[in-house]
Amino acid sequence: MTDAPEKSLFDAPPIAEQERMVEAILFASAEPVTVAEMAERMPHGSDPAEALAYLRKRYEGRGVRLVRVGDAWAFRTAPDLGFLMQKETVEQRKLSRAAIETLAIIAYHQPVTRAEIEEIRGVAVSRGTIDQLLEMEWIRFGRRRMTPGRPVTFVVTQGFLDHFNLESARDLPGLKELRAAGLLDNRPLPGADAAPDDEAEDISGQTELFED
Amino acid sequence: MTDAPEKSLFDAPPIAEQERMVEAILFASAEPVTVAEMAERMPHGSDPAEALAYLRKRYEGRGVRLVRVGDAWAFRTAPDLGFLMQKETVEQRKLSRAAIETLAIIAYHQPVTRAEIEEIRGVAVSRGTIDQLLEMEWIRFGRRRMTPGRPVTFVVTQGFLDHFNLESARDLPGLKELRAAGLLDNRPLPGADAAPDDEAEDISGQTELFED
Amino acid sequence: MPDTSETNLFEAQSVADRLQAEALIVDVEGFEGPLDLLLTLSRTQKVDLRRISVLELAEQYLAFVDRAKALRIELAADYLVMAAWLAFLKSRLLLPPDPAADGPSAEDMAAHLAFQLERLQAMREAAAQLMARDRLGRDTFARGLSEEVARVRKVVYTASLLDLMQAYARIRTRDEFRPYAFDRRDVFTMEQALDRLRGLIGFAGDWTELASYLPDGWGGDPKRRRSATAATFAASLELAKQGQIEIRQSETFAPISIRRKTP
Repeated sequence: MTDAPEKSLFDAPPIAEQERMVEAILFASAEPVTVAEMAERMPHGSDPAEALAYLRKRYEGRGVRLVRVGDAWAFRTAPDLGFLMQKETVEQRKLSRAAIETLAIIAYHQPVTRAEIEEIRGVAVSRGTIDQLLEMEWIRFGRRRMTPGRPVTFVVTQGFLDHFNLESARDLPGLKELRAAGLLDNRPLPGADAAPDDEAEDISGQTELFED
Repeated sequence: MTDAPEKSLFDAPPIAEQERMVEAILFASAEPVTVAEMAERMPHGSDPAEALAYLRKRYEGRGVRLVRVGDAWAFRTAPDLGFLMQKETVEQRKLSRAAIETLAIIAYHQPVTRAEIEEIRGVAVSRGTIDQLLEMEWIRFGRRRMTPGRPVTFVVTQGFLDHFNLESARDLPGLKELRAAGLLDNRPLPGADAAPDDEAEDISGQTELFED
Repeated sequence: MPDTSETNLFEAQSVADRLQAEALIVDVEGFEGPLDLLLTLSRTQKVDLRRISVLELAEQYLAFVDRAKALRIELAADYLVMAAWLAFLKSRLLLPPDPAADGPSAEDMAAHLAFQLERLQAMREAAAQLMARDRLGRDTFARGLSEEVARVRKVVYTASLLDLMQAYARIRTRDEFRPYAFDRRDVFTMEQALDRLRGLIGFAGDWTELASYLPDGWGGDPKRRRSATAATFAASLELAKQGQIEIRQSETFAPISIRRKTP
């Protein structure tokens, strides 16, 4: 063990061999694997990031593709071949309109508080909607907002990116246009500069009464 | 899709396309897939067996390979990369007190017999302790002692010296140096209130008996 | 939801109006709040949301609420709160601005409502685009036959030079003080050995090795073994002197055996 670091500088396998290793690791896993995890499993001195670049090229146009999911990588079948997979298709859980909209708002506005989601939709977000999205592991809690009451925020997960074939949250469709149009700004109601959060809280408090 | 069967007789996809299909099907399937099953899922007129032959060639020498399982086919990690499929977690543990004391005695008194170790420690040395140190390759058997019973002796190894950054066992600090470095616990045992320093001097004289 | 007696109220209206009204009424529970309703109403203006007439929208909304009231449909409170706010906004928009009034202008309020509608609409469209993407498990697929990564736990024992030296120092200092901390735990007295031998000798008819009379727990530790052996030997000599046992040894250093002396 003690002399490993010294040897490693010279003993990293050739890049073609590293490419094979990355290929095997990713092929074996159903979940995306991060570069750090690959490096941990490969011999010392390996450079999985470089190997990945070669590997991605190699699989271009094949029946399976190497895709990036956040800071991880995975093999996925090419989208044009989905019709072959009826057998594999998993029954997609039917999401309510409220859930779909809430998910989109979290993805485009993240990190976003519940009050902000309610402000955008103009209606209270039911607990079940958030719970469902959390359970599907498409959203998770982000940092607390440093405003009075320190509300929790929500952000989307790697599972969300994986499901919707997105490399990162920056690749959400139309994100740039929405931002340029100012539609992702958190613009408070004019004149309601005195604690807009409280107001939103009030409204949601009221509407809870009428839910379900 | 609905008109596919009519066109199929003439429109079997090019073999390169069939190869992609076979690749995707085998990748996504949880079980090995037979040629018949593939044919069922692919457009009419396809020849999965031929596509498989091409695909198998393509994966020769790669990190995964196409293997036959009974009369079905599946992707498997290349056998020489099996080591990547395990994640080694290294857990560092402190040596037990018995082991470290035994090791210290061997280092200071080598070559030393088991009976001598027991004599110095004042307790029996368990077989497990010696075995552990042998297994760690920190000690090894030395020459047999030329006394009745010809008991085996123990000495420390090069691995031991490497681990402790010693050039030789003679570099181990003596009792006086230990005391100078403040390592020797001068506190008298409970009930022993005689001047400890004088005693220690005496004893270090005594210990010469054990030195070689 | 509307029963026949309620739809009868609309009989005087044109069929088209009636259908539109029914659609609204039937859907009212399907609306996701007043903003959603406003967005639906705004579509009848057939203009870009940025150029929407908020005044017209406010009137449409208020008309909807009136019609719902006429049909005795219970509207949730937030729909009524929005109605009150829009009625207020409408009056502010119609009146000439009061230069002394505090707070945001009617135009600012109207602009904010238009922004909210546009933003909601944008999020709807984004959601639709998102759901239309190639999706894992529907269009793309993960590895079906995933291989588990075996976790191999390797234990590495470590010790520092300091540990080693401290251990050695500990052993040596323990030796130093041993004579002073006289330890009776490891001493087996001749009295104890005598008691033990007297109790046991009755059971042994034949020659038995003296070593087998050592007390339990005294055979391992060399110090304890020595003490017990010496005490037991001394006790056996004492018993032989008293004529209670016989002692024999085949040759020098051979095991010593004892047996009860038959009277």
